[in-house]
This record gives sequence, structure tokens and C-alpha cells, in this order.
Amino acid sequence: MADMDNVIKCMARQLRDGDIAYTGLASVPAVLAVALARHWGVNTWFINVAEIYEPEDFIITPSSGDPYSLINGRGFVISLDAFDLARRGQLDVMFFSAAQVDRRGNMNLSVIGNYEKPRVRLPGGAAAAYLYRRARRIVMWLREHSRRTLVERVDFITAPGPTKQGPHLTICTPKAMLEFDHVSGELVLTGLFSGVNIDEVINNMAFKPRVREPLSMLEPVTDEELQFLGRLDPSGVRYL
Amino acid sequence: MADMDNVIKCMARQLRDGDIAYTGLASVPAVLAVALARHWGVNTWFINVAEIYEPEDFIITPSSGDPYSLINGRGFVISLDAFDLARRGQLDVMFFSAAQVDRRGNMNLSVIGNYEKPRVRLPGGAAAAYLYRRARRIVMWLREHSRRTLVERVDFITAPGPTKQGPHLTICTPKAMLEFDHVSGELVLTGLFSGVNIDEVINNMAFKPRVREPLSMLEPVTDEELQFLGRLDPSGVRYL
Amino acid sequence: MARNKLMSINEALDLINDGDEIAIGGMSFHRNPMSMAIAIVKSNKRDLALVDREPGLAFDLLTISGRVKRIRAAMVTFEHFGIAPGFRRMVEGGEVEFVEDVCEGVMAGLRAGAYGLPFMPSAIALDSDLVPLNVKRGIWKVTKDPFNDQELVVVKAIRPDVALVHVHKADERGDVEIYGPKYEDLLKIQAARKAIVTAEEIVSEDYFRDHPERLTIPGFMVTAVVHSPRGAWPTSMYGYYKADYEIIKKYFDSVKAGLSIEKVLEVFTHG
Amino acid sequence: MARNKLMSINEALDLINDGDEIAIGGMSFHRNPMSMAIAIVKSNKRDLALVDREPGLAFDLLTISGRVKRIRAAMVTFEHFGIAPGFRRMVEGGEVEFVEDVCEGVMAGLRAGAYGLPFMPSAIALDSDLVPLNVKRGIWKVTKDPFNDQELVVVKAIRPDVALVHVHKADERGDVEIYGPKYEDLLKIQAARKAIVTAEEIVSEDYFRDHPERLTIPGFMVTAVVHSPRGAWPTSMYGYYKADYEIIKKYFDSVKAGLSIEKVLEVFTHG
Repeated sequence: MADMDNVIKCMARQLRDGDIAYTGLASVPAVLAVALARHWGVNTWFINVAEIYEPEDFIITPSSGDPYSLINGRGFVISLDAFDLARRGQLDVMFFSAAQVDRRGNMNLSVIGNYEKPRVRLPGGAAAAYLYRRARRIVMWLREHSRRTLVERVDFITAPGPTKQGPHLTICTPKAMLEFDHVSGELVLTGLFSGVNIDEVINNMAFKPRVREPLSMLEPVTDEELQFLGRLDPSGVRYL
Repeated sequence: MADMDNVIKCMARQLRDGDIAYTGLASVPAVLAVALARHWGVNTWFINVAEIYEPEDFIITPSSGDPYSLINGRGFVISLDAFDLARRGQLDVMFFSAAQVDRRGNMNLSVIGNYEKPRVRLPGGAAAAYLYRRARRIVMWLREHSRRTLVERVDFITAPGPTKQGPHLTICTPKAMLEFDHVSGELVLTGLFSGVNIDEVINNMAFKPRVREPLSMLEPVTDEELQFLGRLDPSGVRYL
Repeated sequence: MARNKLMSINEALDLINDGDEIAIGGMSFHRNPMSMAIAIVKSNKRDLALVDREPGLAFDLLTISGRVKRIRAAMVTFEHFGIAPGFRRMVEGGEVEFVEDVCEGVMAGLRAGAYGLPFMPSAIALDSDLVPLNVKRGIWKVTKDPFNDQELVVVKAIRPDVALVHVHKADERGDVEIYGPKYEDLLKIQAARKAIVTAEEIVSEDYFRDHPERLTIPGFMVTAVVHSPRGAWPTSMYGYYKADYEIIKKYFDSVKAGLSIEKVLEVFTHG
Repeated sequence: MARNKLMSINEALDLINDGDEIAIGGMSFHRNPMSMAIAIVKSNKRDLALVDREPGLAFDLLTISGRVKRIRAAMVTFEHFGIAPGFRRMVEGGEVEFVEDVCEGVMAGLRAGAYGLPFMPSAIALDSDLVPLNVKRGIWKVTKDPFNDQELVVVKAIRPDVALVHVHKADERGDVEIYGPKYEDLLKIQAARKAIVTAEEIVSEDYFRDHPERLTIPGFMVTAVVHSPRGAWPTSMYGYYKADYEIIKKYFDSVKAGLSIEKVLEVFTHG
């Protein structure tokens, strides 16, 4: 069992009955989170960048935009329609990852280092500069819980963090769960994976978050869930 | 043979090879003009408010928006797409009629009399306030060549006449053809149906148009053309 | 998986509130939501507003129902029968307020509403006499293109309370197929806060999985589904039935003759 | 009836001029116009600009071809393989100018271009660091909603010189069917001054009359039709063939290893 399976379970836990959820490119963990929530019986609507509406089954490939990866849909819903839905305030859940996220919830998918002469040119933020603010709830995953990813101030604000009005932002990492607190305007620590020490969580971040007591204990993935994820993603794209 | 058959022929003469033409609601004469031009072998693209793309045949009903009236199309092209085409400057020919048109080419489909307390509340201008300016060429038909329809100043400008930049405006009436002259900014008389006297044309208008010499002689509909129109419109909707 | 949205026409009627603005689907004499329109006429709804681009029979019938106080459209015509008879009677008589719009305005307003944007630029001719009127009504503004300073008309978003659209097929989740002409019905459904579809046929769960290319509207955009065979009659339903122009002519003549709404409704019951 | 638009890939290439801005169809590893992209790489075109929202293989290949001076996109990713390798190499090295846009910006710009409007309102977050950058580049402006004075970002119309889109079926008039996912390809074709489609199959005159519901793009929007079976390979063509991830991985590794464009092209010839 790898860390990403726990992260996917933490993401899946954010979905509720009736949600309309969208997944973008390079988002296999998000597709698997939707699949896992449905496997538990959570009744969500699923639209995605592959434009296959309400697939019945999944076979993960290296592309979450692969229309062959989403099996037996009920139709095609194009991304323009999904984005319009979000602009009308009706998209419940959008998933993102980022290279950096900071204390204020700002996220960076643009560059590491200076914008004009970057150390690393990242792929760009795609929908973030808009959906990160316009979806009702954001579920973010980080592959790495570290001072590199959880920074005091992002090198570049591809998308600004939530405002006091919204949206709700939850971040799932291999160690913990953080949420944006609308009163303080900062990320707070709200959950830990069992067996993870709180100091280990905080020492591996470049800023010290407040802690919302009582911290919830995040359940690790079960054998049955792992088997389910393994059936959908036998080649382990989620670990890449 | 009724006047409208000649008007339809005059309208059909305005179509050229390669034109993209659109017809709107309450526009059976325009649909028949497109059909007649195609019958002559003019190679036009035909889109319409019924949203039937490139019909192969026609059976006229009281509605030019009737999808059953346009037979065996190559697909469905919605009006939004047609209007976008016009906004991009690519719609070649749009057909209109009007309750009044004036010296400057302004047209009225809104009210006769005062706007707030109209003598007659007309149906409204539909696409005119935009397509009348944005199509490349406007072909207008009038059922009546009279001081009532060809006025000095329309009671209400539903759509303003062409500017010096365009579009080209041709008006076919039961007696004559008028065109907008981009130098003088006025309608000029450019054609007469054979057998019609020029004084009869001008005396039946509320303004005196300049005459562009030499006046073209408009050919009346032939027996064969009449038979063609009668086959498409056996109940004579074009005369209503 | 999703909640079952199938309901009776009377349950759907309960979704409409007094004072609501209602977008009417279809066009002219084609795919009008007639069964819902007749149900509204027979209800006790009040102070409704209607919006459509090129409306026809359903819109005109609602206009004379006494339940509508304001209408907005670009052209209200009965085509080769004449000006829409109820529209003409009620607007000339001052009984219904008419917001005269243009195709470009309704399309732009519906696009802005459907896209969740506050307004939409347009190509409405600046020197139409409608410009000052609709600026005064607060639905248009004359502004400048921020890139080149040229003047243009922008149109405020249209966000109707309800959209009524008659469709070919729907399942109980609200997934919909419309075959053939669509008009602005997708925009209406997206722009509206509630979408009520009446359907010729209710199809099973499997229909759209078996024919994914036939999905026109996904279920999450739809509030209610009503099974309504021949629900567009006497307007046409492309692929199913043609317009019944005799009935439409009877309606036209009855309204022109000044008959009461009860008498006018008989045109449809004896059809 | 219409002019025959069927031509060879080299004739279609002649429609592209040096300096043209080209919109690329498809997305990521799916329905990319690979045969046209490879033809452009092998041509002597210069100073091209590319625009797409979430481009993939064709875009990345063109980026390293030496024929492209500027690219505009919202995200340039090889998904779970990593950052697009040619993009990263050329942009970090300063050899290609990258106009970093966002999905909302590309969609709004293409909509404005397709709709013949000068600009489009957007919901781009005002406090993204991209806002001052793209305002400076002249493609966005911060302005006020004329109805309520709230600030928003508006996006200038994107009007590419050429759109390249790979499709399932086309006839010689340019009538096109795309089955399944469409992305923004219809907008690209409408917004572009010339649209070049490559098609898996050329169908007869009768195809769309027999299946009118399959028409995706009417012929008058299309400039050229090229018969190009497997023209999306190694990207997927939904309904016909899956993406060939082994070849895509070979491409990724070759570009990452710094191989020349000639060597990289061999990935596709020996596929």
C-alpha cells in the first residue's frame, strides 16, 4: 500500500450524495477518488475533461483525459458546459493538485523560481485561475507533504486562495488533511492519518498551521478498497 | 400569376454561386427565392430558422420555420451558429420584409403610429436590429408598392439602414427594384418590371427616389418557374 | 443513481411561483411546451413574465390567459397567418407589458445567463430606436470595447426562474434527447434556475448508455420530468408529428374574434 | 453542389503562411491532428504561433520543430508522464515565447472569436498573478461590469489564422462528423479564418442526408478536407483506436534526452 491510496481515500471522503464533481487533466487520483466514493455508494454526478458523462466503469491509463478510460458513459458533456455550470455556481466539487500551496491557500502551477527565468517551468494552471474560486468545494491532493509543497508564500499565484465567502478548500496529503479556515483566512490542520505524529506533520511544512481540535483520525485504505483501486489501475498510474 | 411570383423571382436573381443565405420566420417568399435560384442551378449554401441544413426539397406550409417543410437536409444548423457566422462577416445574404422602409433604408417592424400607444402593434424586428447591418447583402421584399410601405421616414427605426460601408440592400416590390446607394445614402430606383410605367412606380412612393440609368428591365416569372413555385407551394402561402 | 425526477404535470406546476419569469422552449409552431402552457392557463398562477426569442402558440396562449403581466421577445408572429393575435390584442390594449427585444439581445442575454456571466457583448445596431428604450428598461447598456474604445451594446444576463421545454425522450434522472432543431433551448435550460421538461417518451436507464451520442441535456441541469405524449400538439414535434395548422388557424380566429380564454381553450380539447 | 474541398496534405499545407497563428484541435493525447503536425514539422514554414487550451502531443512536437516562435495555452502537460518535454525545454531555454493563459481565458477568447464579438467577459480571479501579465500582453483587460460596476477580467477575441482539427468523417463539401468528445474544436473552426480538417474517412454525398443527426460542422465553415486514415495516431481517436502510450512514452523520453527533431520524428515512422 502506497501513500497515494490513503490520499485518494481522503479525497473520496469529501464527496457527498448529490454532488456534481469534475476532474481535469493529469488527475488520475481524482478519477479514482470519484470511483471509490461511488463504490461506497455515494451518489454523485460525474463529469470530466475526457467529456464522458457518468461512466459506469474505469480503466486507468496515463491520461485522465482518455475517453477510452471511462467506460460506458451516458453521453458526452463537454468541458465548456462544465465550466459554464461552475460559473453559475452549480459545480459542487473540483479537484486540483499543485506544485506549491501556501498558508493563504494560494496555489502555484506556473513556475518554481523567478517567472521570467524559472528554475522549473511548470505546466500552467489550466482551470485553476477560475474554478479554484468558482467551484463550491475544492479538493486538493499533494503527493508530498513537505516544506517544498506546503510553503509560506508560493513563488507565483497561479490561482488565489479562497476568500471569506468561499469556496471550501480541503487538502489531502500522505500525512494529513488541511482545510481553509474562512475566519482566519489560513489553512488549518484538521486531520491526521493514524500512526502519524502531529509534530511530523507540522515540521514538514514551511509554515506552522493552527490546529482545529479535535483532530479527526483519517482512516487508511482497507484491503478491499486497495483491491478496488488496483482493479481500476492495475499498472499503478496513481503512483506516478 | 400573382405579383408575389415576380417579387420572388426578383429576390432569387440576387443570389450568386457560393452564397451562404439564411431565411427567417414568416419568410415563405425568401425560402421560395432560394429554391428558385437553386432550380436555376445557382450553387448556394442554405441555412434557415427551421434549422434544417441544405434541404433537398421543399413543401411550403404557413410557417417558414417548419422543419417538416424542408425535406431531406444534410443536418441541423442552429440559428445561433448562423448568427455567429453573420457577426464574423461571413453571411452573404439575409432576407427581410418590413411594414415600412424609408428613403434612408431604415426599416420598421415595430409599430405603426406612436410607440407607446401604437395604432398597430407589429410583431417586432427579430434579427433585423443586427443582421440588417451585419449580413453582406440584404434582400428585402415588399408585398405592396405603396405610399404606406415606402415612406419618407419610418414611424420607428427597428433597424437602421445601411451605412456607406454596407451592407448592400436590394428591395423587390411588385412593381420595381430599389437599391441602397452608398454614395448618396439613399434608396435609388434601379429596375422596373416590364409593362410598369416609371411614373406609376414613383407616384406610389412617399418619397421621390433618384433613378439609376439605365434602368434594368425585370423579367416576370415564366410559366415553367410558376409551375415550379406552384409545386412547392400548392396552397399559395406565398400570396398570404 | 440520481433522485427520480419524474412527476405529474400538477407537481411540476407547483415548482412555478407567482411572479416567476418563464423561458418558453421551441419556436413559432414547433416543439412548443403546449401541455405545460395549458396547465398554467388552467392554474391560479399570477403575475408571470415570459421570455423567448421567436415565440409562437404557447407564448400567445399564455399572453391572453390573464396570468401574465409582462412578455419579452424579439418577434411575436403567427407567420403567414398574421401578427400573433393574443399578443396584438393584449399589447395594443395595454393589458400586458411588452419588452420589445431583438434576436441578438435575447441570444446574448441567454448566453450570458447560461454561461454564468453578468453580461454579453452584442452587435446590436447602435442607431436602432430600440437602443434608448432598452437602455432605459435596464436590460441593455451602451459601453465601450475596452480594447479599442469602440461603442457597442452589451446585454444583461437573462436568468429566468423557470424554463419549460418539450423534448423527445427523457429518463427519470433528467437526461434528455432532443432530436433535430434545438433553437436556444439548451441555453434556456442552463440559464434558468429550474428546468421543467415534458417528454414524448420516458426511456429506461439503459437508453443513453446504449446511445450516448443522443444525449442533448445531462440530468443535473433538469429539475423535473413530466411524461407528456403529444405534449407539443398542435405544434410540430420533429420526427413524431407535424403541426396541425387547422387547429392553429382555429386558435388564431378565436382570439381575433375576442373569445374568452375558456372558449379559446376548447380549440385544444376538441382538436 | 459546393466546390470540392478534398485535397492532399501538401495542398493543405500551402494554406498555411509563415507567421500564422494556428489553433490545434483535440486535447492531451486524444484526437490530435498528428498527420498535419508532422507535415508542418517537415515543411519550411517559419515563425508560427500556436494556441490551444490543454494541448498535448501535436502541440509539443510543433514546439520543438524550430518552426514555432510563440505558444499560448492554459496547461501544457503530458499528464502522468510529466510536464510536456518539448514545452519545458523550449520555454526554459527561452527559444519559444510562452503566453501562459488559463482555461477560462482560452475558452472566452475562442468564444469571442467564434461569435464574431470583440471580447468576452470572464470569471478569471482578479488576484491571480497572471492578470497583470496578460493585461500587459494585451490579451486581457480589467474593466467594470457596466450594469453593477464590479471589476472583472475581459478577454480579447482569439481569431487564429488556421485551425487544424482531426475528425471522424467528412465529405468533399466539408461537412464533418466528430464522434464523442468535442473539446473546443467547434469554436476553433468557427474562430479561425481557415479551417483544415483531416478525416479518418471520406464519406459520400449521401452520408449526412442519411444521418443528419451526425453532422457536427457544416461545410461552409471548412476550407480544406484531407483524407488521413489514422491521422491522430499515436493519440486516440474515440470509436476508432486507442492512444498508443508506448509511442508517446518514446517521444517523451527522446525529447527529454535532447534528441534532434529528425531523431524524434523517427518515433512516429517506426511506430
